[in-house]
Amino acid sequence: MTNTKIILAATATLAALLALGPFLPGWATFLGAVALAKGITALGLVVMLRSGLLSFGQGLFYCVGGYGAGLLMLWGDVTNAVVLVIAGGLSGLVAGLLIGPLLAGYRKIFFATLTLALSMLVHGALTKADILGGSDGLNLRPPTFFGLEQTTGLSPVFAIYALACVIAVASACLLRIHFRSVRGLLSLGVKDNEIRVEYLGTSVRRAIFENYVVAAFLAGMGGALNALVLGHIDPELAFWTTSGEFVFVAILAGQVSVVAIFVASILLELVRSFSSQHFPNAWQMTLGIFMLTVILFMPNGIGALLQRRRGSKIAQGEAP
Amino acid sequence: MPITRTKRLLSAAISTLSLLGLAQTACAQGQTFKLGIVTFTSGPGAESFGVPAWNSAKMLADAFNQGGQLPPPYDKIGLGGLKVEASVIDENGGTTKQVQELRNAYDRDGYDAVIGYISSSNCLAGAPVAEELKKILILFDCGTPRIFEDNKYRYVFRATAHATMDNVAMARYIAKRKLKSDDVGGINPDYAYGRDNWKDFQQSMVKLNDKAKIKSELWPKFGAGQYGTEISALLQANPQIVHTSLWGGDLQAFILQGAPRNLFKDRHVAIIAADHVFQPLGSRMPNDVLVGARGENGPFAAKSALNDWFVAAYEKQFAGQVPSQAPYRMAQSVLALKLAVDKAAAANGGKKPTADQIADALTGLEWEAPSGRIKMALGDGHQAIQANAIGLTKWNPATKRVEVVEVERFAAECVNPPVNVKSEEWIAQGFPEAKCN
Amino acid sequence: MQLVTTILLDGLIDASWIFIVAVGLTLIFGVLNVLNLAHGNFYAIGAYVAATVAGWYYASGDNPPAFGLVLMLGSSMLVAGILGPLLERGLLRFLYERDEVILVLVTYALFLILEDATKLIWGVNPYYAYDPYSLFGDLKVYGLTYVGYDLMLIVFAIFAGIILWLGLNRTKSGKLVLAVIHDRDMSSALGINVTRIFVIAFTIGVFLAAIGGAITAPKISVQPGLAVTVVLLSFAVVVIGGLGSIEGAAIAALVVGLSRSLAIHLWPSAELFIVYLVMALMLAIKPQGMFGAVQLRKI
Amino acid sequence: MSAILDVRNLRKSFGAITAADDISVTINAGERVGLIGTNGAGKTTFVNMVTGYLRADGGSIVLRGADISGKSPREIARAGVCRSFQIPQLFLSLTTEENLIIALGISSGEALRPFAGTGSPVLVASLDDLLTRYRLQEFRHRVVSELPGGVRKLLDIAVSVTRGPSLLLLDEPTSGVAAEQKFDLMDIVVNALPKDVTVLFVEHDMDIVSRYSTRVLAFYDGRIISDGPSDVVLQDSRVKSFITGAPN
Repeated sequence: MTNTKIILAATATLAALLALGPFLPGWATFLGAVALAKGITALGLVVMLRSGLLSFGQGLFYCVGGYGAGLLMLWGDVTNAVVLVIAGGLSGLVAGLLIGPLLAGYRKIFFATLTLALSMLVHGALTKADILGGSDGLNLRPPTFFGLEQTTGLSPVFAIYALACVIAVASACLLRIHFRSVRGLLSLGVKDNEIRVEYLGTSVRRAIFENYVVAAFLAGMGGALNALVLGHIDPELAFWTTSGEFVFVAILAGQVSVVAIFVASILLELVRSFSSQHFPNAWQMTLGIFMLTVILFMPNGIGALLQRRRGSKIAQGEAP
Repeated sequence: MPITRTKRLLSAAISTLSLLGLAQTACAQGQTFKLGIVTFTSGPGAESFGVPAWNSAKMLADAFNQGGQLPPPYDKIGLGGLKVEASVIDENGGTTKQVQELRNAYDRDGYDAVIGYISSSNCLAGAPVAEELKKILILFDCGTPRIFEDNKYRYVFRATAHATMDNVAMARYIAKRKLKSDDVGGINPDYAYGRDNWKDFQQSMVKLNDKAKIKSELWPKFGAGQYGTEISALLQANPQIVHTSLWGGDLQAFILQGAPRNLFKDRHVAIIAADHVFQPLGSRMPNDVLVGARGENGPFAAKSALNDWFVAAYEKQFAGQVPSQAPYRMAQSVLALKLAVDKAAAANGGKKPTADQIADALTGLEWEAPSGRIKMALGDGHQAIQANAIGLTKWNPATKRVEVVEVERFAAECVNPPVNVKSEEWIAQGFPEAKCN
Repeated sequence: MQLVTTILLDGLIDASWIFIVAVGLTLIFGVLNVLNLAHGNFYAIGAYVAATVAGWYYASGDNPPAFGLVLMLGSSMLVAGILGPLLERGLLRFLYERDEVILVLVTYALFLILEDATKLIWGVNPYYAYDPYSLFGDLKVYGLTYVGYDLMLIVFAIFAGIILWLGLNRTKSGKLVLAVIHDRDMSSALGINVTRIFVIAFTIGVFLAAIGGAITAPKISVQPGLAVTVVLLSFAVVVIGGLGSIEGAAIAALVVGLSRSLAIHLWPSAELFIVYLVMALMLAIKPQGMFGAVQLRKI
Repeated sequence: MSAILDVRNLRKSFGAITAADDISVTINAGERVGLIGTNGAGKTTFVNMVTGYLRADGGSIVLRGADISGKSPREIARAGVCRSFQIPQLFLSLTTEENLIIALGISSGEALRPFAGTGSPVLVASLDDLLTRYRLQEFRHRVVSELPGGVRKLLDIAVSVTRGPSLLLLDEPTSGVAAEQKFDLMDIVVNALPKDVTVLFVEHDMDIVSRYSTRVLAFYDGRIISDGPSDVVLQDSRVKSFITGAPN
């Protein structure tokens, strides 16, 4: 599948999603926006997964992105949603640049554990920060969309849903192209054999660092989207349970395709909201059982971590 | 990945969503009044507040549906003549989940009104959603005054007073009873609720006793459960007053660990929200502890037909459990809604009133609750104020209950800020326009 | 002098509790390389079981109070002894060949399930076991009253630590456990039955968590929400002490306990943060923790 | 003849074992040097030190006048020294083609550009060239973990020459390859290499050594006990008694 085809498919998908929006009930639009925001973050996890690393602390960047966008709105009086989301992404990116060098040296469970530790640090710091509303967090104002919300009376939730769609499809499309690039293959190589990569004359740490920063940027945008559609930011965004969800989405989706990430993310949100509707006293249990079932009985969902892959991706033009 | 797969995955997602979309429209309008109750049914808030609050709501809903159970004006059947369908939503899971749940409740499950939120962050996050969707939301427990002091809402109400009065009343009691209070200490959970309470109390104390100084401030983590070191620190600082807004399991652990170390001897520990641990702790609750119940709730409730009914019915239905502040605050909120919907329905020719009609009826409402007469006085008639009471604990071996003695009652206007004054400033300025009896 | 003694004593009591609660997590981490997010739930279950038993036992006032404590510990151990192997054999073992991080996710799912499971079994109303708390009387140190039970915790923790140390260093299976902690692949290459070690280690881990809950039960109100705080604290200890190091856990518990007590006595507003602060410093200075070995992928 | 690699007083010991005991040797450009010696004699340690996998305890390694001692494998690879491994170091979950694409991408710099596709003419050309020269065409789309040992050896070497090294070190290229295929493999490798590439290869099979090397270094106990043309070295009595075990 050539890049042109990918871009066409992406455009079609985007059109479909946007066209679908107006027919969705408000709650579903909101759910969609949140799911996409989380999906964008999980997409970043997949970027890292391809080099063999899974972060259990992606909530850190999700949170940094949310606060970055939120504070820019409250203190900087910037209301344009697009600007805010990009700002969120950039704050995530900066955080990634700062932490990346430390973590690029770690692998496997140690990487996961340290990422988790760092995100809990941020959570603790924010809970103490009275100026940022402490544990209660801060309410945001509704963002603007180049004045469209006045002229066309478009609802903020739908507008953010649309924005999320654009970012999700765009990043998915770019990553899809990246995954089949030489650099994309290199990530898989890093996972397989770091010794060989180093002896070929390129830096494993650098490759991992780059992937980490990309993931941080995506998480930052995801967090910003979540903050805007929620209209509220609080330290919960950096709590380990938030990170756990991203991991779950990434695992549930595996690396079959970038689209699967978003389907998985939407699925998780649906399961959550319906389990708490139908089993208000056991919704956590339902969620947990759902996760276990997926992990145990859907190993293809986690093909990424089974490292068993057949045939040349390039020859068959199939997504790595 | 070939386009076809994209299409398949996509259509799968779309069809699920749109299907749900249809499902939602189906159950939107029935000739019942759908009431959503959001409260902790799991996690640390469940035992002391969440589940008792839900019990209270459920009990009242059933009573409304039978009709004629409660004394007037609450004896009319249902809500505005409509059968009440009350269901609970777990408040656990973070603000994103709560906002999703709230949108589901209004948008998908067609709830006509939602009463909820113990956690202030959920109150803050939920209010704008109700406003956006133009649906009734009544906040029943969260403490922060920020909601109506920083914003204006049309569809959001709080039928209970915010946390400021709990601390002002406590300080006033100490002053009025001339308790030794030159050395003041505090131990409060280190999150927004605890910090707000301490700020209010400490500033009130200083206003009411110019000799008062802070000997020690302790900030245990919410849910810590281990207070040995804090207790040592308090014993060492040896203040005459120890203020705390710990609650639920934390408060119980604090008392269980503090009592044997004589923390409650030769000083007054001032617990602003204490009544909910009376029954669980029983004789373990030390005597002569300064306690409040965030309103004239539980043991502080003045005798009235309504309160007698409420207590009797609650204890009967829930195996001898004594209703504490959470059930009272919930009842207060449910009754406000009941009255407003009845009024609005009457005005609407007996037909189901719209959210706007209910909102109008709620605005500035005055009503009788088990905890006395409540008034939507602040925030343009959206934020209730109520009287508060403080007393000392006394274990009664005969009734096997913790009772409150030497109770002082404070009128609502005495412990709540006047219209359009922020709590913080009101205290800082020394309680201007306070009307005390 | 009085202040110093108080700080040390409080810190020591705190550290003892933290050690008992956290060491199980370290052990499991070291052996199975699983960051067991459900650790706190086992603590909670231990507390519930102990409180339930205490409820029955002390209902009739004439039973000897001391035996009640033994009964509480025993029963919670028993439940852990069943639960541990059950979960390891019934669930975790199917996932060892998967990526380690999937196992973290599994324990996260377990956390969610057990949260509700405990609630469905015990409801939301509190359980108490306060009778043993007064078992060892109390004594005055520099005019401050301390509860004997808390001081016994120190003894208990040291005792538990020694048992654990001896068990690991002086018994055959203990040495095997250490071998697995040291080098998993090598051990299996040397023909050590690693899966058996996994069962043992996981069970002991659950065991310790449950005991932690049981000994804490007398001084708290056992009710929903116990798990989260404990898992976070233990997690911090594991990170500070070094991933999977028992000695590390002991030292880390001391460091955390003492720094907490220092903070509470001298800098109270830092209490919430102090553990994270120590963790951050540790990560900055020695990211692999005090006793952790650098675990870079070989290049 | 110009020296390409100049090693002076190289020392390395692992605890009690001395793997390199004051080794000094000069390799000239274009030479094809066989490294022989019993296991533990220090051949592989020598290769590992030259390629930066091990850091020498003392001494210097100079590549065309530039000191590379203590440099990382990456830097040394960039300096033009490439190696293959006794146990092939490949990307097992990827195909032959993908392995080579990564290698070529790194040397051409395309692996640093996020969206550079795998289809660029240059890449495809050199890919096909490699596949043909190393007889890997038929395995092009096979996942490496499924390839027979001999093919992996070839691929490992093919991957390691993508940088166009001036000095190539082959660590036991024919080990684990069936006896009758060893010569074919060496033929493929030798013919595929540009003539000007200097090659050092560690080898146990003396027929291979005598056929393919212009010069032989005999290692024993961390020292080079004999150095010279293959026929001379292989006839050396000490080499016979210590290494080849051939009768005097």
